Amino acid sequence: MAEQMKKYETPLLNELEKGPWPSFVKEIKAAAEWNQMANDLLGLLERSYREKIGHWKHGGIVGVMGYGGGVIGRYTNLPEEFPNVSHFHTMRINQPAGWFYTAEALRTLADIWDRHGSGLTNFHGSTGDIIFLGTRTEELEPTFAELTQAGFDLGGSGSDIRTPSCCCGMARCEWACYDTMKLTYFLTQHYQDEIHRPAFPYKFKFKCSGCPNDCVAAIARADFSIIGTWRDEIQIDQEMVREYAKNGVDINKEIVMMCPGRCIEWDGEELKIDNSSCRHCMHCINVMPKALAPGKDRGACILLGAKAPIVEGAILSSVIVPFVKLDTEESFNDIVELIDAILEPWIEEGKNRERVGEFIQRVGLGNFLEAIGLDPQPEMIRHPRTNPYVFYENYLEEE
Amino acid sequence: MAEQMKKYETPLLNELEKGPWPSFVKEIKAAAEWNQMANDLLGLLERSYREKIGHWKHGGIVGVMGYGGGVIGRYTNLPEEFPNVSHFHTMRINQPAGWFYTAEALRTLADIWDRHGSGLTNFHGSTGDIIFLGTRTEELEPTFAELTQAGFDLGGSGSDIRTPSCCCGMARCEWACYDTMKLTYFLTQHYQDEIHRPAFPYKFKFKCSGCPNDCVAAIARADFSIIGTWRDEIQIDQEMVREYAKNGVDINKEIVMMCPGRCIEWDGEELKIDNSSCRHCMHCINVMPKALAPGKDRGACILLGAKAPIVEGAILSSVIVPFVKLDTEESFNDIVELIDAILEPWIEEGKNRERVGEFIQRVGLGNFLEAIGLDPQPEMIRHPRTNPYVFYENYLEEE
Amino acid sequence: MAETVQKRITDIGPPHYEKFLPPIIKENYGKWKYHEIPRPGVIVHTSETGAKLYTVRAASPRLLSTTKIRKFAELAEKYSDGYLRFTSRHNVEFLLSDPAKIDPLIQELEAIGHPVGGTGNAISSMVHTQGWIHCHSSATDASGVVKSVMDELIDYFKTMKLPAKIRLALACCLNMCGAVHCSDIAILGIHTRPPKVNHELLPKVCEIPNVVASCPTAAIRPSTFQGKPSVEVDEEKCMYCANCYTVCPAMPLNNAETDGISIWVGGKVSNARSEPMFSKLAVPYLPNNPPRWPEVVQTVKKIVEVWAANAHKHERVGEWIERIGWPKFFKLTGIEFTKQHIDDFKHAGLTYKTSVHLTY
Amino acid sequence: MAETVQKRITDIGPPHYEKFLPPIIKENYGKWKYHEIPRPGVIVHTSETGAKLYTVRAASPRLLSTTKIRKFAELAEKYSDGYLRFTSRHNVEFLLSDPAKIDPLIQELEAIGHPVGGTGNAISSMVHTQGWIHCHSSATDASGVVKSVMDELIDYFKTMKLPAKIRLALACCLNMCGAVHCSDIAILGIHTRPPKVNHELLPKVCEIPNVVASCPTAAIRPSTFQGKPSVEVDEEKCMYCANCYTVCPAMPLNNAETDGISIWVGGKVSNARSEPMFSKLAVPYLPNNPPRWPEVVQTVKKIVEVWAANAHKHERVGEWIERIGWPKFFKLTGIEFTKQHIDDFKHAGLTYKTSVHLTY
Ligand code: SRM
Ligand code: SRM
Ligand code: SRM
Ligand code: SRM
Ligand code: SF4
Ligand code: SF4
Ligand code: SF4
Ligand code: SF4
Ligand code: SF4
Ligand code: SF4
Ligand code: SF4
Ligand code: SF4
Repeated sequence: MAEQMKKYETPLLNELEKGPWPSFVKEIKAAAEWNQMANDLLGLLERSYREKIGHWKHGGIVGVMGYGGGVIGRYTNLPEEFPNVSHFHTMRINQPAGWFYTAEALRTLADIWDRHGSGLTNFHGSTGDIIFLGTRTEELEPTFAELTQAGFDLGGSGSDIRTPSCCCGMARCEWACYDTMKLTYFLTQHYQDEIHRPAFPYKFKFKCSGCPNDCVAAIARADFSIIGTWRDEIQIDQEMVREYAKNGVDINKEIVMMCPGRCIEWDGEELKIDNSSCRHCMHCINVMPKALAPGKDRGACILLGAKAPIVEGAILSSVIVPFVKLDTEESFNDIVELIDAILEPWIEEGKNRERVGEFIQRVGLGNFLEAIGLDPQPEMIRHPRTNPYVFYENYLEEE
Repeated sequence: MAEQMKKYETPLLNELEKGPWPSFVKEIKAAAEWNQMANDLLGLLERSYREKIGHWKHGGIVGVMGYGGGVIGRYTNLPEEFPNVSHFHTMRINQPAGWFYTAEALRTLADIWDRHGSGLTNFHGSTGDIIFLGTRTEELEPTFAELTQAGFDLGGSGSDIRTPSCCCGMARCEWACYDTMKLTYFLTQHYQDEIHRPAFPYKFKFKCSGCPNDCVAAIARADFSIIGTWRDEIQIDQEMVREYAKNGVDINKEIVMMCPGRCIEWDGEELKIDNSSCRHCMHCINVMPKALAPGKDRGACILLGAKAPIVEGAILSSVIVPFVKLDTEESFNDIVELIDAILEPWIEEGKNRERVGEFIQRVGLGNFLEAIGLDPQPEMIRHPRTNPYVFYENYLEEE
Repeated sequence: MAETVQKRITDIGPPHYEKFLPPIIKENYGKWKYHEIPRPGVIVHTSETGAKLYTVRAASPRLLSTTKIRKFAELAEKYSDGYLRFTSRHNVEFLLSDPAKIDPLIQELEAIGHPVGGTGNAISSMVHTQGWIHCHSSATDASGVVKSVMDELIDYFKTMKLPAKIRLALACCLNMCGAVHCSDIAILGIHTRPPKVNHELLPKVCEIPNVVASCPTAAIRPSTFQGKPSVEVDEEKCMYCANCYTVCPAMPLNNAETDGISIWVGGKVSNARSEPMFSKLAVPYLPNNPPRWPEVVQTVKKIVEVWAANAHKHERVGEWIERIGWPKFFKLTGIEFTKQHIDDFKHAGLTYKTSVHLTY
Repeated sequence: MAETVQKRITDIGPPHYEKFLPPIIKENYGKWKYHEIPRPGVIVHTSETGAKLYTVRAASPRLLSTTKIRKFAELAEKYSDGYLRFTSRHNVEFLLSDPAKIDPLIQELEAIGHPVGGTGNAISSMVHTQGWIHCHSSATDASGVVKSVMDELIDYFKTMKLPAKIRLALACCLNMCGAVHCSDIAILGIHTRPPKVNHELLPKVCEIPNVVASCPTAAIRPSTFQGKPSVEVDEEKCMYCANCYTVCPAMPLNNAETDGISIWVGGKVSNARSEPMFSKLAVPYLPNNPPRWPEVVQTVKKIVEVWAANAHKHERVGEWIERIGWPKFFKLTGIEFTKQHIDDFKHAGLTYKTSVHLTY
């Protein structure tokens, strides 16, 4: 692709090469030195900066053979002036669980993209995919072929299961209550068809966090949120606690007073936790990682329904399974069973562009639980109803 | 009224004469000894207990000349069997502010009611009125005449201003931040016409509590809730604080840890309060009334909109004026102005049977504030909006 | 009654309260400094001036005969210079300036069946409503249930051994005249069947558009019955609020077999510590079982005792539950958690548990 | 590319992560005991086995050229045996087993313009989205705003002197791909004018029923324009969510003059101490002012600094505001409180202040 490059003046963008934070403009220019698409992107972006408006059109449906997802079609509305971004589709490549790479793997990806695209990427997209940022329709299939040869595959887009993601978990964190990367890989492989071939009312996302710190924001960003937790006593090393106290942690102010379960006592010698009132918030552990640790009976809490505000307002996932062990193959299969049970009524009765969280709010959590065969549990709610408008359906059968 | 009494067997009600709590059945029987209405009520009630169902019909409109409120019409659906309760209307008599009486006043009321009604009453109804429980239509006017002669008047019912009520306040409480009884009397007198002649979309209630303990449940039970509070420092008698500590109050556990403002410190010697974070909840004062007291710059917070659940769900009053002084005639008149400003849009645009709280939720607090000419203040809300659906109306004018 | 016809007096409002205030209150109005509760039912208010007012509080069934009212008047004259008041929870309070008269007054009150107490960390009288005594709308009786519950809990009225105040209230239908929606424990009369439309009566006494509009769940549709205009109810949509009955007598919901009582917990009104809270559903349905409603009495008692045994000092029922979590509440009380506890009304989604703050 | 056409491979999913884990992680997988943060950007994880893993975290613009990717690969080979990862906030992390290599790596990273930090009580990279670089829907750019804000706040990335973590995020339209709805400080691109219907195009490319259904406020009605079917928008009802545009290209909202940015505060995701919270509106509108968006930068900086100066240790922005109350937040930041802050959407009533828990 080394033909003659058009040279764009970019006074506004040049401003963004200055300053200590790494500059995306420098990145675009680096690619623009040799890549026509990147070069036209630079020109188009300067234009947007000048006019304070984007220059992209709605993307039509483009993709690779046999897949419905994984590619976001994009075309500029100024194709004459910027012919090399007349097509500028992005490809979503399913990242390895936990976003771990080797230098070699990164180079392989870079080489493929240099052959077929803009030379620009996102590491990563906010769902978790590797984003190959911008190429032409005819390049999609060859890129895909090389990716799969190299052992990579596309992620989700459209109304399908989206690329699952997870925190680094047991690979690099002492607090992981289950193997987030293993479960994420398992689910990703199990749902390959559903990830690649949209067949749902709308998107459906998985995120796996190893503990209640929720480092992948599962509760806010995934329809199906798996968050690690424990059931038994917090592990305490009293010696270390005293150590922290000596080194200036004000245990009463910073921990006792801030514990939401109000279940910690500190007499200057010993830290007592009434575990029966512990809310598993992680705070005390976070502040004294060398002294405290989650218990030994570990597993996860499963929550359902998170989404962004469009269109009925944002929703956070809510508890659907208060605690589940995740240490066996069966336990992974049980998760799949649960997911399938959840997908079924949603796929059948969900409206077009209705996320599962919106669906549950429409039909009511109680009815939804009946539909998927789970018993109502007080853990699923913040508090029981305050309004007296209770349905006593039983009689409908009776009579 | 001393003709021959019908004798009713009341095996079920007799059960409720037993036990330590004062028995309403004994009260009914006391009246039934000489009063035909009370006697038939006894029989009718036994019948309800046997059949597990009430025997009253919807009340038609009955009342005294020129008033639309103050009387609740009531008729039994078993007039043949219980002719003396074929009519059984209640009269609501506006109680003296704070529910204070003299023996003489009580006797006057009792005498009037013996001449015209069932000899049964409620001290008091749950809005606050004295309830004369049950009489015939033709007795209403004469009863009313005697009441007014004695200096009493009817309270509200129907879609009008309801009988205001208040806590005993300055008459018998050290925490009263304004004169609840004086304001209640003032408002009651000012709104005589609106109390007696329903002309609103629905009922409108006032309640005045002298401090945030809210001993008349104003925030839950009055459309217009006036709750005393203060703006300056809590008054502290450190000597007394130590006294309480000595006498067994665990100040850290019972007060410091329970302070919602987290603004109290106790070193065993001195109690420090960061008044700038005090939420004016009263807790510390409640626990140590001899040591602490509300500040000296006292007034009230005004809240709007409380109601029971029918039909969109219960509503608690919410802040409409964060703080107002109530120590002058003008300040009382300002309250009246505020009330009138609130009533106006509600009377004009409120739907039939729509309480002011429901009205505000329908039109939106922001629009309502504009309508009554108050500036939006952050004190009026729990938190700003979480949804991004903001209206930028300004341009509607601009363009 | 000759004189009463002479001239007609209206809009005079209630008598001015000052007429009814004892001298000690007039003198110390706004000057009270602090109070003490030396024993259950007795509150001593001390003024800046040093003056002391002794209040003796006695239980009342709220429904009083004129006979009893005269009795109270007599006691007031004998012990409190003729001055007395009633409270916002319908107890009667005698306002004494002479402490020597406290004991004899209490003896006499107990003797005539009006126990003294209800102060401080106690169970005070239950706010309640009319029930079968006067209201057409009631799904249960009020006074009888209150009497049965308070007979069982009397000990908590006469002592102050509870962790905090606990406010009980009863309303005999969803109109909630007892304002039970913010009570520590609320007893609520409920219908559990849709209205039975009286097609004969309806067109005569009701505005069909109003009836249709009255239904929050849009369960009521206009229809015709034997040629005459009427309404029909989509029973699947009805949750028995009785709002239609309130606006139209031809839609009664009262039903001897299926009316009953639901129990609500954890509400509060005061701003002390936590903000005011609504009561939440604890038990969806208990049968109407007069004259003593044993199921209701035992359920309320159980909740009171579990709370009393587990709450921290000063923790109201709702505050206690917030600390231990609702799952623990159901476990400790043995109350079954059902689909009916899960909100399905307007803001239901906001009641789902959107965190992993759970106790195991 | 001869080989690629041979056989078509599909549905293989991503490579197995184990291929990419350094030996030290394989050996200590699930055995980590605790971590320390000896200096900003360096995290040391110690295993039960005593093994230590040294993570060096560097800033990334997220938008990376293949050139930079090769550079990272080269650094990884030089310092961390070829192993590296990226974080959920798009920083790059080098996974070292030899502590001696930490300093030289940091020097080289700083040298190529990738500052090291973002750990502990710091400002880490901003989660953000495509903006003018790739999305048709954007109301502002993403990368440029992020660059401008982070240039200003860089000191908080490179140190750990803040009271707690503070998470910043940006989304360029209400779709909120950056999931900014739970961020300590969120920057949100907004349209402030209704869509301009392209009546020519609409009937050709859109299903009118879908367009009508897409509007949450029912502002869109079917209509006809010069005989052809189209839609019309009741501008008074429109709050510019752009959902109609998402389903129909003929309803663009983008507007160079009136598009802009709103600022949101107090959200969080973690369960630490408080439950997860949504972000709340702080500033309804700031202009799009490229290339450096000074109004946005200064507003964000002001909020960060007021929080840093006033919060208790460990208090996230939302927790701090809950303690001091919203009135204080507006007072301290000098941000004006307006009608637009008051919720008027579905559950608005529940955001009104129903207590007297106020500070004065
Ligand atoms: C690429 C990415 C932003 C980024 O720069 O990282 C992205 C880009 C788009 N998102 Fe997104 N979303 C991306 C993550 C998200 C997230 C965050 C997440 O997944 O954790 C959310 C919020 C969480 C959620 O799912 O609710 C998100 C919520 C949306 C929504 C609103 C969905 C809703 O139910 O509220 C839309 C609108 C739609 O679906 O039509 C949307 C739509 C879009 C579209 C396809 C625009 C459109 O309307 O068709 C954007 C294409 C931009 C482009 O041209 O490249 N995107 N989108 C992210 C995907 C990359 C990846 O695969 O890793
Ligand atoms: C007598 C009293 C109950 C009692 O035993 O004390 C009462 C009795 C009735 N109330 Fe009430 N309400 C009484 C205080 C209340 C309260 C409590 C309060 O005022 O503090 C409330 C809850 C607070 C509120 O206003 O929301 C209350 C909320 C209702 C409602 C529901 C209103 C709503 O907007 O949700 C209705 C239904 C209606 O208005 O049609 C209602 C309707 C009724 C009716 C008139 C029945 C009807 O549907 O027409 C009852 C007449 C009963 C009878 O035959 O005697 N009553 N009503 C109370 C008035 C006595 C007095 O004047 O002192
Ligand atoms: C007499 C009465 C006001 C009146 O004008 O009638 C009254 C009087 C006092 N209240 Fe009250 N309250 C009265 C109804 C209420 C109510 C309303 C209700 O129950 O419907 C409340 C709100 C209840 C709620 O939150 O649901 C109420 C919440 C309080 C509180 C806050 C308790 C808490 O911790 O939440 C206090 C403070 C305390 O007791 O520590 C208080 C304290 C007091 C004090 C100590 C105030 C004082 O210094 O005199 C008075 C005597 C205390 C006592 O009874 O133990 N009063 N008090 C009412 C007596 C009702 C009764 O017969 O039992
Ligand atoms: C690397 C990463 C996970 C990953 O697989 O990528 C990660 C790693 C760690 N997180 Fe996290 N968190 C990571 C994103 C998150 C997120 C998600 C987000 O920001 O979008 C959250 C939720 C944020 C929120 O609540 O809005 C998150 C909330 C926490 C918390 C809770 C903080 C709090 O008090 O609320 C802790 C505990 C702590 O830091 O004390 C924590 C602690 C940690 C520890 C100390 C866990 C450990 O023992 O290794 C890790 C290094 C700490 C550090 O960065 O200071 N991590 N952490 C993510 C790094 C992002 C970055 O580049 O900065
Ligand atoms: S979510 Fe928990 S387990 Fe996962 S990285 Fe964060 S702190 Fe570690
Ligand atoms: S994890 Fe949270 S709730 Fe549990 S003890 Fe620690 S601080 Fe308290
Ligand atoms: S509300 Fe306050 S002032 Fe009034 S009686 Fe109760 S405690 Fe006293
Ligand atoms: S009144 Fe309440 S908030 Fe204020 S200091 Fe006392 S306990 Fe704390
Ligand atoms: S609660 Fe219902 S039944 Fe009871 S008095 Fe009020 S309206 Fe009548
Ligand atoms: S009872 Fe309530 S829900 Fe049922 S039909 Fe009547 S108004 Fe509608
Ligand atoms: S937030 Fe909006 S504009 Fe930005 S990438 Fe997502 S859809 Fe596009
Ligand atoms: S922008 Fe949103 S609110 Fe406005 S018309 Fe389109 S869909 Fe409706």
